[in-house]
Amino acid sequence: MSESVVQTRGLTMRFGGVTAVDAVDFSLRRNELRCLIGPNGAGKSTFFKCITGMLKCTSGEVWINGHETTNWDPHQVARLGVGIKTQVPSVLDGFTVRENVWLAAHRVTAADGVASRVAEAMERLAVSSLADSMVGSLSHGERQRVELSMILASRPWLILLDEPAAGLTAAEIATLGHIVTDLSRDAAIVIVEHDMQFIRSIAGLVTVFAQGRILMEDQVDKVMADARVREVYLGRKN
Amino acid sequence: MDLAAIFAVEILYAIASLVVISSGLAVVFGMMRVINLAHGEFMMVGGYVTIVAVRSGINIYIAMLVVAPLVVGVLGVIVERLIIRRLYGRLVDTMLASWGLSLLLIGLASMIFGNTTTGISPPIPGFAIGRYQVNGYSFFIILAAIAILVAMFAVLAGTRAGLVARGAMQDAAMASALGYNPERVYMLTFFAGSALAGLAGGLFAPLLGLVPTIGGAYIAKAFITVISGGASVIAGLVSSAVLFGSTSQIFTLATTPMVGEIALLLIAVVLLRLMPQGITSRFFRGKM
Amino acid sequence: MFSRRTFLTGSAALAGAGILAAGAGQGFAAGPIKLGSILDTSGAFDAYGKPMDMALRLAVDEINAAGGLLGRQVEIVAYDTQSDMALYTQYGQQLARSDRVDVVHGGILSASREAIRQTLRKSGVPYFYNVLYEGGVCDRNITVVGVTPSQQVEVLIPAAIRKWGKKIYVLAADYNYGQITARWIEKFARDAGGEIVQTDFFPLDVADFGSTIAKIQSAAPDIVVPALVGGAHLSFFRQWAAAGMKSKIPMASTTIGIGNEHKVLTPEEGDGILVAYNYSPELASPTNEAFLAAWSAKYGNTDAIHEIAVSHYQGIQVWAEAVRKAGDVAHDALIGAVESGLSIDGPGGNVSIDPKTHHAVLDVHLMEMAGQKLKVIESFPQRQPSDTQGVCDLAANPDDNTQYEIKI
Amino acid sequence: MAKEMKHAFLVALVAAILLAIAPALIGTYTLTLLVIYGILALSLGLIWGFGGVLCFGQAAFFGLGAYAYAIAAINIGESTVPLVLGIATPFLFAAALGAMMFYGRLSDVYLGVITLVVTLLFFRFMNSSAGPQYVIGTARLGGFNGIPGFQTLNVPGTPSAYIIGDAYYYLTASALLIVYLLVRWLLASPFGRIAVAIRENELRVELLGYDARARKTLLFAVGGAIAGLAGTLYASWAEIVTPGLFSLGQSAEIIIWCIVGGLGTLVGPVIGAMLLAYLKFALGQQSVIDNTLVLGAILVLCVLLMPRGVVPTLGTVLNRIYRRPPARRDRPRPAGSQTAATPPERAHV
Repeated sequence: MSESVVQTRGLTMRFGGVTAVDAVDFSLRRNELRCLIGPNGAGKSTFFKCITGMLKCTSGEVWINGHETTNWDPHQVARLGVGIKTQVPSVLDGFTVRENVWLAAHRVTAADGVASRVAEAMERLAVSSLADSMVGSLSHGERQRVELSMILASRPWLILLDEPAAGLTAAEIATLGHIVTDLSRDAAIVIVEHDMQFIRSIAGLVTVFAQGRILMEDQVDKVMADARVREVYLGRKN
Repeated sequence: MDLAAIFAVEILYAIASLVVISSGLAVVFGMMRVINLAHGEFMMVGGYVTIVAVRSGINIYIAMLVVAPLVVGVLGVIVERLIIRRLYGRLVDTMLASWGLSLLLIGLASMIFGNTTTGISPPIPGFAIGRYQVNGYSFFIILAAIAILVAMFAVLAGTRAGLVARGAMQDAAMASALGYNPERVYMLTFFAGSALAGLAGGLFAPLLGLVPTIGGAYIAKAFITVISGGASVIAGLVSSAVLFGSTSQIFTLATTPMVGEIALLLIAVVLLRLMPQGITSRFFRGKM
Repeated sequence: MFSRRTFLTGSAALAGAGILAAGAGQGFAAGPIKLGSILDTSGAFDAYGKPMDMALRLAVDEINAAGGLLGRQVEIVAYDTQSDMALYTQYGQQLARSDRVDVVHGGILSASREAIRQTLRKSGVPYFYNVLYEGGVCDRNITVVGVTPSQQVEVLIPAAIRKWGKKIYVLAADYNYGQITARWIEKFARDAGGEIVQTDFFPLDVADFGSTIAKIQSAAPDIVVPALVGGAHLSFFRQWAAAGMKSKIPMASTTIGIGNEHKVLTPEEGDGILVAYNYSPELASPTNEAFLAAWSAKYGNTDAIHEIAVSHYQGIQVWAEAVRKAGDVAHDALIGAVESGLSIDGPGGNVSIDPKTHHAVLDVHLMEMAGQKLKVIESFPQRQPSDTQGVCDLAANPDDNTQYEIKI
Repeated sequence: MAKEMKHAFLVALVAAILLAIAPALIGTYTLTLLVIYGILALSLGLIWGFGGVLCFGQAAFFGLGAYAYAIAAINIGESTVPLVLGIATPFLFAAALGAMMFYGRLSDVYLGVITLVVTLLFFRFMNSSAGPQYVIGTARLGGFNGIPGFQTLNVPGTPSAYIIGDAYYYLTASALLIVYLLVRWLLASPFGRIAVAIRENELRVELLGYDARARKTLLFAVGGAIAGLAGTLYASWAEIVTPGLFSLGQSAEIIIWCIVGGLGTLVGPVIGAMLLAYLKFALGQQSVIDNTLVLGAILVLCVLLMPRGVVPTLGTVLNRIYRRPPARRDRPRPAGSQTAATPPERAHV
């Protein structure tokens, strides 16, 4: 228990008559890398939003690092040291890359350390060369990296990523794999993802969602070999 | 007992007048997500059209019920073609442009009619309920409100045109793929909304008198009623008109018209704070 | 017709709201005397203001045709305040500080008078307020040539009570005129043995009186007394008639007719309402006949004439008389003349100024609206402004600067 | 940051020179009003253009400042405390109103309606407060009459030393410059940058751990305080406060100034206010064409043809003439058009 940095108990989210997340108990250990997978509508993104505070759950509890964060607002969750990346890249199009990363670094760093923190975060995500470009003018993959660099600059110990590989080219996905592995040295990471290739590349423990519940939890290879998973997920997808 | 009856008539009248004032705005907002801040001035134009028509010898009912809606409807089409069409999807810009239009119309009316109160006498005599007298025209407004609601419901639910309109509003691409021209649908909807504003202006001209700036008194009420009602055109209009009309009138009867108006505004603030998407977002989801 | 600002004499070629105009004024003895006018000639109160403006032109034309005052022509510098109270202070300051006029005539609503009274007092520009009002203003800089409650309400309300009964329902405009007049109505009603069952106040933009008419019926008074003001309030009389109330409860009003409402309403809507004013075009006197003829000659017909147009006309005559008597337009000399027992013969009869209050002593007539006319029933000659006389003595307290309000 | 402030000081210097020579062309009495309107426009320009909050009720803060000043001036006499109250009252009220709206997650149209309704509430209340029972200290609210005859601004500590005429003009002009510089400084500070970021993408800023609601509330309150300062200066200029200060027409004009002048700039709304207020004044001098009509036409044309406003458009044109690449950063959009511009039935026209 003490090792759990994210834990949900009976987390449930209903929209009108539809139960998107149904009494989910979930637990994540410190520095763990975990993937959440499942077919469309399985509830994994809703689950993700309940943890980050972007949605207020109907019932159940969310605990992050010993705080009950049920129904907290996103900024409160973030203030615990959680870096969050939304499904659609959420960046500030009217700002330059440097300004975007500055925003992230400013909150967690003393004034004199901000510049070096920003430079370091941009360097690690290879966006330094774009530092003074407007984010609105960048490609999708570059914007994804800017967002990750913002997350890095806020120096989180827990990172929640919603479909980071969506819309990326194969080469970009490969890079993303390296980045995630790199990030996972300092932080626990939860990734909601569709792309099985990508999940394979980063390995780790996989939680499978289906119809709002957790279907199973295991190593990636075992999950992919499981008949039930094939039925609800791979069977339909491929 | 008779007293209760005339108070009931007054409350019904307050609700009905909100329906009449707001219906045009509700159609345009509900169907097109356009807030026409010149709505009050469209009513003002309707009022002047009625008075001018009556003074030039046209029967007052024809002037109110036919001439005013037609003239203002045509004005609406011109406005839609020239201004609104260019701003679809830009809610705030449409509000600002129509606000400019409202100032323009006020200025125009002041230049033509002078900044003076004019009026005509109501065409219906009062009658007695027991010992008490009631303004016959109040009943006329109540009937008109019912007729407007029935007509709106019939058109939207019961006719092909209404169905196409609702379809085009939900998904313009789909509608045009099916062979309907969304531009024409918008134009006709705006015509309908403007004609309703003209009708409302005509209906109130004999009761309240007219000045070029009278639209301001209408638009605030209509705006609050429609926005508080929320997305669904008829259910939203009726529910907020009932809520606002009855509370403000009860407060008015118990105290003064000012307290009534302040009560209306306070309720609107509380309501929007609790239900930021309007009444129908909570209770009538997905209905018309 | 649409002008925001009109210069009434052709010679007044001032450009740009007095921005460029400076210096001219008292210093140039040979130049014209500048009369500042500040009236709502558009907006909700234009029914009052336009005829007042016409009366002003007529009065000044007559003065100039007779050779002016002290050998100088009178020039009008006029502003239209568009029924916007905020514009009064603005234009009032402009008249006093940029245009440097010798006198200001104008202000219609009591709100507008109070907006400019202090500015003109500070600037030392004599101010003539020539409108029926609620009484009580005590200020040496102002001269009031209009009817006050003790002249009007004290005649009207007892007459109504004698005629119809004791229970009175008051509807008053919600600003200083209505608030104070309502209290005078209550006082004079009590003095005459009557009783106020209810008083309702209405902001000036209220136009829907349906609920009020229902409430009046539930209170079942013998008389309704509307002290309503402006274009929007006119709807009350239409709605009252439309509800069929005309034949049920009679009305006595302190304001209807002042803006020629009896000519805007139909006879069915207006007939039988009891009022009391200083003037009716029906008055038979040589002065009134001459006035009507002069008005007709200038404007074609006499339709626009109303109570406060005439009192404005009389106010200008009073001022002109004061100038003649003082032999000077300067502030102190003029006020001195005002306090010397001025008197003129106006269309509404003899008007003299009470030196202690700067208020007018004048005739008041009890009248009834009939066939869009004001029919005189009974006349009350030379009534004193006793409401103000009871609280104000400028001879004893020349520095007084208050509007006294009646306490009940 | 230093560069931005250098730019701001340059603008302020140019403005100071212009304001100093303006009395040669227009009387200071009129100029004072134009400057006060400039300050008022700046307040909405800040919260709308940089905070993304379209407030239909900026007139409420303007009127509240004016009334707070007038009421306090009647009770106190000396004008220093009333001046402070004229700024503090709308600041606190805007903070409360902002908290109510932003913590309720109201946005767009609904925010517009609430601010509009609150303005109407003030208007209605003030308009019906003529009775003797509406008194604050010794100050009667006066209803439709408003409150005349209060102490106008004086040299602090010397109630008899009124600041009037030219001196008052230079006082308001300095106030405008100081407010401009303070707002520029605020926007260059981290608080200002984050405020602009919230306008750009509120969710992202929240996900970085900033409390967007608290920050929006504070910015809104600062806007209210600036509008209150304008109201206070107005009260002292006009020597009367009336319910008309709370009218929808007043709110409308402030919005028009910002739209015409240019959102997302500070100079734009100020210029828009001064130009249009002068235009209105000049139109008021003639009788050929109604000035409401002209203002309406200007607003319609601006929305259709120049949605970014005069100043930014002029900037672009000048840039093109000098063949310099556009150097402006954070080109802002009117708040509503980015957040509210995605109705489900977005038309294909």
